[in-house]
Amino acid sequence: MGSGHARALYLPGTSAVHRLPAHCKIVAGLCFVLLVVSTPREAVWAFGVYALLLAGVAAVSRVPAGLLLRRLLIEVPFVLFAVLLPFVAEGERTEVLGVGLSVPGLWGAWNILAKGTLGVAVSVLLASTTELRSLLLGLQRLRMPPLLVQIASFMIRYGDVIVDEMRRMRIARASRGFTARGIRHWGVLAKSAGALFIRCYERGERVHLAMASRGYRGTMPLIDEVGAGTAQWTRAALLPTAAAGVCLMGWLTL
Amino acid sequence: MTETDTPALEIEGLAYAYPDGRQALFGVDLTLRRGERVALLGPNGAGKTTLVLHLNGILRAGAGAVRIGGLPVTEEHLAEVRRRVGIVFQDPDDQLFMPTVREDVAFGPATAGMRGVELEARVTRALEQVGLADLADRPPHHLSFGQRRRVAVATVLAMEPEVLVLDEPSSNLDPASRRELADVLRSLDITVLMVTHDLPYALELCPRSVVLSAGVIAADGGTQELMCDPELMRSHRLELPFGFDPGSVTVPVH
Amino acid sequence: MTETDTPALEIEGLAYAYPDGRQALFGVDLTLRRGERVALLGPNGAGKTTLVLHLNGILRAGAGAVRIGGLPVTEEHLAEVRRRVGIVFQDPDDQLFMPTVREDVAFGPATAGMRGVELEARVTRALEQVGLADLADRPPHHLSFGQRRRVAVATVLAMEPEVLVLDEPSSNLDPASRRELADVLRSLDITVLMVTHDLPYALELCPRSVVLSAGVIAADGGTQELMCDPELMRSHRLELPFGFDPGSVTVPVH
Amino acid sequence: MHVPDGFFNAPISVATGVVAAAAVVVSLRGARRELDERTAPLAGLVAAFVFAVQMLNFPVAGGTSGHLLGGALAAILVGPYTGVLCVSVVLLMQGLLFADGGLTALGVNITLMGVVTVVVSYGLFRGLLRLLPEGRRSVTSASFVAALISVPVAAVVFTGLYALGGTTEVALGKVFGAMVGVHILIGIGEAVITAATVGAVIAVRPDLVHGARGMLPAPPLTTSGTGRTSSEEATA
Ligand SMILES: Nc1ncnc2c1ncn2[C@@H]1O[C@H](COP(=O)(O)OP(=O)(O)OP(=O)(O)O)[C@@H](O)[C@H]1O
Ligand SMILES: Nc1ncnc2c1ncn2[C@@H]1O[C@H](COP(=O)(O)OP(=O)(O)OP(=O)(O)O)[C@@H](O)[C@H]1O
Ligand SMILES: [Mg+2]
Ligand SMILES: [Mg+2]
Repeated sequence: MGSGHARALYLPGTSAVHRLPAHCKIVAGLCFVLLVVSTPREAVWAFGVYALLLAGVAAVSRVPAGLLLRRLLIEVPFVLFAVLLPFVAEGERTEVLGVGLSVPGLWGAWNILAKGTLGVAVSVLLASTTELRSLLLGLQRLRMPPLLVQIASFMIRYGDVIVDEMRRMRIARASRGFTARGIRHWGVLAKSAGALFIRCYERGERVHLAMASRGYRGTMPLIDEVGAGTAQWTRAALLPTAAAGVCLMGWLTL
Repeated sequence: MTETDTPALEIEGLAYAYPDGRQALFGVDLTLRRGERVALLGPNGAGKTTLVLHLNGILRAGAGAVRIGGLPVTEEHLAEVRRRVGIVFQDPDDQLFMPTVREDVAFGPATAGMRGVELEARVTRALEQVGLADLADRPPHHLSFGQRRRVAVATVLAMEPEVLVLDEPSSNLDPASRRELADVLRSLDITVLMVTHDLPYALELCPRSVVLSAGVIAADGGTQELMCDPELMRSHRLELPFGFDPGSVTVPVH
Repeated sequence: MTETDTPALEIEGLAYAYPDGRQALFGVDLTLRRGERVALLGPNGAGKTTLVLHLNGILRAGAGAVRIGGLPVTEEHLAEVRRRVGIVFQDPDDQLFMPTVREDVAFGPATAGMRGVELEARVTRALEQVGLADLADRPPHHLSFGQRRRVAVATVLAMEPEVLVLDEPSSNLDPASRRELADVLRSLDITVLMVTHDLPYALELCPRSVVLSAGVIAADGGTQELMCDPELMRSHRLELPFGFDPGSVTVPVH
Repeated sequence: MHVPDGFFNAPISVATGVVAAAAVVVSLRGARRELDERTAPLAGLVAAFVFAVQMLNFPVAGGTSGHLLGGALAAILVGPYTGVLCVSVVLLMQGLLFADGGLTALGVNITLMGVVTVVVSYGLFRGLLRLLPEGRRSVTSASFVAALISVPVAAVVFTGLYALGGTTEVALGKVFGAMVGVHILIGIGEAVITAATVGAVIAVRPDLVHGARGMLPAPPLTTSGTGRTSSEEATA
């Protein structure tokens, strides 16, 4: 089951970043984002340096720049919000090209844009260099409660099931001469959508019971132990350490 | 060439590779005359299902061509091809998607524009042919496997196709249903291509057989003739079942 | 009662209704001695699959009880019961869930704590038994139906259960694989319950047969004996296939 | 409604983080009573469904994005505790992988979309069921209303948090108007989807709707030969 739509996020590779254990990457990413968020927004240069650091990681992991930028587009709704801020926010106003703008609004927009974008870039890098399954194992290793790991892994599996069942239903409809054209056919789609939820659930349930039949009690067996040594933790710490330096400078130069 | 001379089904040099790069068909040629009943035999993984999925354009030929009654299976003719060709999939779950059995069987004819009593009669007839009239109001995904397979057959019978393609229709059927299906198929005056691993069933139903092995046609001839060639049969994993001697039986007259 | 006297499998007064209210089992009694091979026959919708799903507690008895080697199938014994009983489901898609065939076959033993070379050997052996060693690194959902069924069998063989329950294992298998599976089952010295619609296969493999019809046991006895009772067979939709005479064959010695 | 990194100030992020963590801990304990072997995968399916539903983003007046929240559906199908866990997992995975909602804003996001919607909708749902006559129709209507109300309530709480610790100074009236107005519209969509899904499930698998458990009687069993029902059997 599961041709893996979610797996499409992952770019197979063998770079140093790919080879780092997932839990090291999660911790490093989280620290990095925390540091970015706690940097004062007036230290504009610091965000440039953060961006350069991430660009470095992208280069090492051989994630193509075009792809990175395209996936950053998920941020568009926030960008819209940020762009509006200078118009609607209160406070001292300034003129740019003859348009009255709010100064705190401009700073607010910059704050959200810069920090939000860096946060998104970290997620995109993490998702492109880490397989979903190892990510889950990483969370398990970081002591995320087993029940949450279990729900997350079922969620990912069901994502595949839903896509797969939708594909089967589409082929079945097409084979009997049906093509969805316009509103007239929405009734049919709605009807089969009702069946879809049950169908997905029951298929997933049967698979789950098959797993239970083979001894599954809520945690996946760790067939390949992927413990992290000091060397790997050191390598993972490079990014947050550099960021910590930048953050400190940001506060000092304020 | 007159209408009756056009073969019901023509496959020429058909080759296909799955998206993951695995090639399943390596140049298949096959022609079925109108009204013929042909068995498609071959080991697991030979490419039988892959071949079947080309017959109504679910998979598109990588090389070569398929024609149904002279009409090439291409995008522009897809609607007409799917009206002419009915496929019973190997997995009934691929076929059933409506909330009740009745709606599922009615789906094909209804899409073709049939309504009212005529539709009602068509559905009832198809369900009676597979002996499931009393299950009409149940949800198909709450039936036993064999019942689901029979519903799948009914959904295709209800469309009254010109070419009927069945991918292992007899698997998971109880012996009486298997015989009843054979009776139904014999009573229809249409072209039938039937994939099966059940050699006695093939012998009983299909005067002609084709052996597909490793993506190419390995043999094509009279069914009894092929089955009496132990060398050929063995080399394509087609051993005769326990207690069955193809030479000794008298095949029903067609 | 000594260890060897305890029946491998005991079912007493088992009744079950599905959540939507449809009752499928109406009081089933059945006892299997250790090392017996028994065929479970019956028409489509008789309740065979429903019965099978009770044997390792996937469905919980509405009334009555199931015991495996004396151990009642209840919540508290579930883990042990599932170690003892291996079920091959009727639909292989319900059984396979890991990204590669190898991982899927390894899942059961790995959950039981097996690791390293021992695990490796177990997996290789199971895959060789079903003749699929060369598909070990393929994703199971990209295999043909018959190949998936064989992987499903391997996943259960790898667990080396004490009681092996197979729900139509031979359907969709090519004839040679069918025979190879029979050889494997014969070579195992364990208790086997096999649901099948393939009567010659049942006769070849199982000295004893049980007929389940409309949710109750309708007959229980020697396989050849039952099959030579045309009245009984016909009344439960168990017709013998074309060209097969159960009286004339000599059943292999067990 | 997903909040990105840097949207709220540090005190609010930390405070909501504490609230979210506490909610998850409490839910982990409560979920043990709601979940068994058969419903564990349902939690996963609900999470996947909520995930899909939240991916449908509408551009919204005032510039931010709005989408269905899914908290009501989760609470009704798998119970409130598991519901909180489902939505939290969705938000965590979206933050980690799909960059939807900042990692440091996880606390805010879980509080708004997990805790508030689940608590409000489940409370309403159970309350309504007590008032309405027994039956499937009541379950569907109760889930419609519960979903409808839960979404604007979350928007109100968002506005409250914004008043306490937004990093930009936009007039509260504007934020309130935009957020609540839009989320009343979204609430209607949410109500339709929730009621349709709960209705479809309860029609064929009534055992799967947690919120309606015990409302529909278990089917009686007959056994052959004796013709006794299972309850008689049990007492015999
Ligand atoms: N979705 C897929 N992606 C990649 N390879 C596939 C896919 N489906 C099938 N294959 C491969 O293509 C080959 C032919 O498969 P196909 O399903 O056509 O076999 P088949 O003859 O129908 O076998 P069976 O008798 O087991 O049903 C096999 O080697 C199989 O592993
Ligand atoms: N999930 C379900 N919900 C409700 N009823 C069901 C469900 N599954 C099966 N049934 C019904 O229970 C009865 C027994 O089904 P079961 O699957 O056990 O039959 P079976 O003997 O295995 O048949 P087959 O030979 O076709 O596999 C049938 O009448 C079927 O319609
Ligand atoms: Mg096939
Ligand atoms: Mg069955």
